[in-house]
Amino acid sequence: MSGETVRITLNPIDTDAETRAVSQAGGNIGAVVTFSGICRADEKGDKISALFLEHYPGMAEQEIGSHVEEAKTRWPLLAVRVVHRVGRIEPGEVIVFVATASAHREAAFQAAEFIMDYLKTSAPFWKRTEGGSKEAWIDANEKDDRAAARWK
Amino acid sequence: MSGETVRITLNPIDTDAETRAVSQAGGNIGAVVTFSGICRADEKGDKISALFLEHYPGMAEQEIGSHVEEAKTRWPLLAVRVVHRVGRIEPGEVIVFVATASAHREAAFQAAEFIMDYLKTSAPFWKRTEGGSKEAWIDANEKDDRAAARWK
Amino acid sequence: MYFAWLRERLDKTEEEVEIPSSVQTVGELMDWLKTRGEEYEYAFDNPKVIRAAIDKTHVRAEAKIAGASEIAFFPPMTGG
Amino acid sequence: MYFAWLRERLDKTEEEVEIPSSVQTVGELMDWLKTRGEEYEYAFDNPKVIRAAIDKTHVRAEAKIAGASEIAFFPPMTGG
Repeated sequence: MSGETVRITLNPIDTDAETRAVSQAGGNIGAVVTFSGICRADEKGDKISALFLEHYPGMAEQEIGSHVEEAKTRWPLLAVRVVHRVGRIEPGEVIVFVATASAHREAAFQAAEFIMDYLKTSAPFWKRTEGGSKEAWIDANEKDDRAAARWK
Repeated sequence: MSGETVRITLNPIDTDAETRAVSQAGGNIGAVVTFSGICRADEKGDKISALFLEHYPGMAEQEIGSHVEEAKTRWPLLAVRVVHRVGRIEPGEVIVFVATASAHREAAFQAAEFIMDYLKTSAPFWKRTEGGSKEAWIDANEKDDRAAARWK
Repeated sequence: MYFAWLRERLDKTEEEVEIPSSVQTVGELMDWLKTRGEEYEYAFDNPKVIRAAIDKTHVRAEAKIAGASEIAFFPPMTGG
Repeated sequence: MYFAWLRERLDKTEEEVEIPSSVQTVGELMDWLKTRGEEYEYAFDNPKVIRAAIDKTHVRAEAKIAGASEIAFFPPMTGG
């Protein structure tokens, strides 16, 4: 497993190993929060067989990296990890994983939510359902935009 | 590993296994949030060799259980798990673990924070540092009380 | 039942006591316990910080103790 | 560069184009691209929903394109 903070991968995410890397990052860690976004079998009422995730290589890593830096200026974080999967993803598999570590729980919870709200709205990734029509791209969601706006 | 939602244990917590149990609980899970509260080597500036956690047997399980039920009425949760360790705990070891699963991330994040704020202030557990004087019980913390009050 | 530093100050986990009929609430019970010796006086020194439970449910100082089979006293909780 | 349904509607991932000097902003570039054929008209049908980046940084429609080496168009992001 890689020691990088931000990673985009075609392979399944090993959330146990990623969580361990953050928990054992050293310092005076008292709180670790993890978030796993999982591919649902159901997208707005339709059964799906898989999702397909596309990203803008280079821009995605850079954008997530600068957002992680922003989180570090807002909260006293001791470790952060973001792993985003791309390509074909089946129901039950992890699409995105975020882990944050801090001395206290408030910072760890808030930073994890801040990073997730950003990933949902501003990181250059696009999802479509497999099997449906070519144009089965999933629409952006107003609720996600509102969630992201609360950090402004 | 046990299938119980709420557990109090003298043994180290296997957070990987607990996370797996929640992630694979079935239903249309799209978000899993975990929180691990870790014993710090440093308690308000003093180095400690271990913490000792005491609880009120029977009351602790019952109180946490009814708080988990309260969380389930507030958010559409698909799985919840709370494991609290008691006895002697060394720096780096997990004291408390909470995992929540829901279709969407807001519910999973909020329910995990709600349960943690409660555990910090209202569940019958008491911590003291080992090695210090008999009276080295850790004081309740105003910040935790304020965090818990926001859900009222 | 006593927990944490209350238990240590009293040097006991639990005890059975005959409570005078004039003692009707949890607060009155704390006042009465304080009259039972030095260690009780020390333990219940600052009753405002002490929490109580009757039959494993949190209660306030005004709560009636009639019918209780188990009353617990403890400091503010510091779990997690 | 084009992503997601923009890429599919245009049936291309990227292209090099000579941009007329009258086209100075990202918004003007979208208008000009629309004149290049049916598939562009379809792809840029609703320019309000289309996001843009210059050299891998998000920009608005008013952003100047002078000096850009890579301009990307894509639908609203739906990561995570």
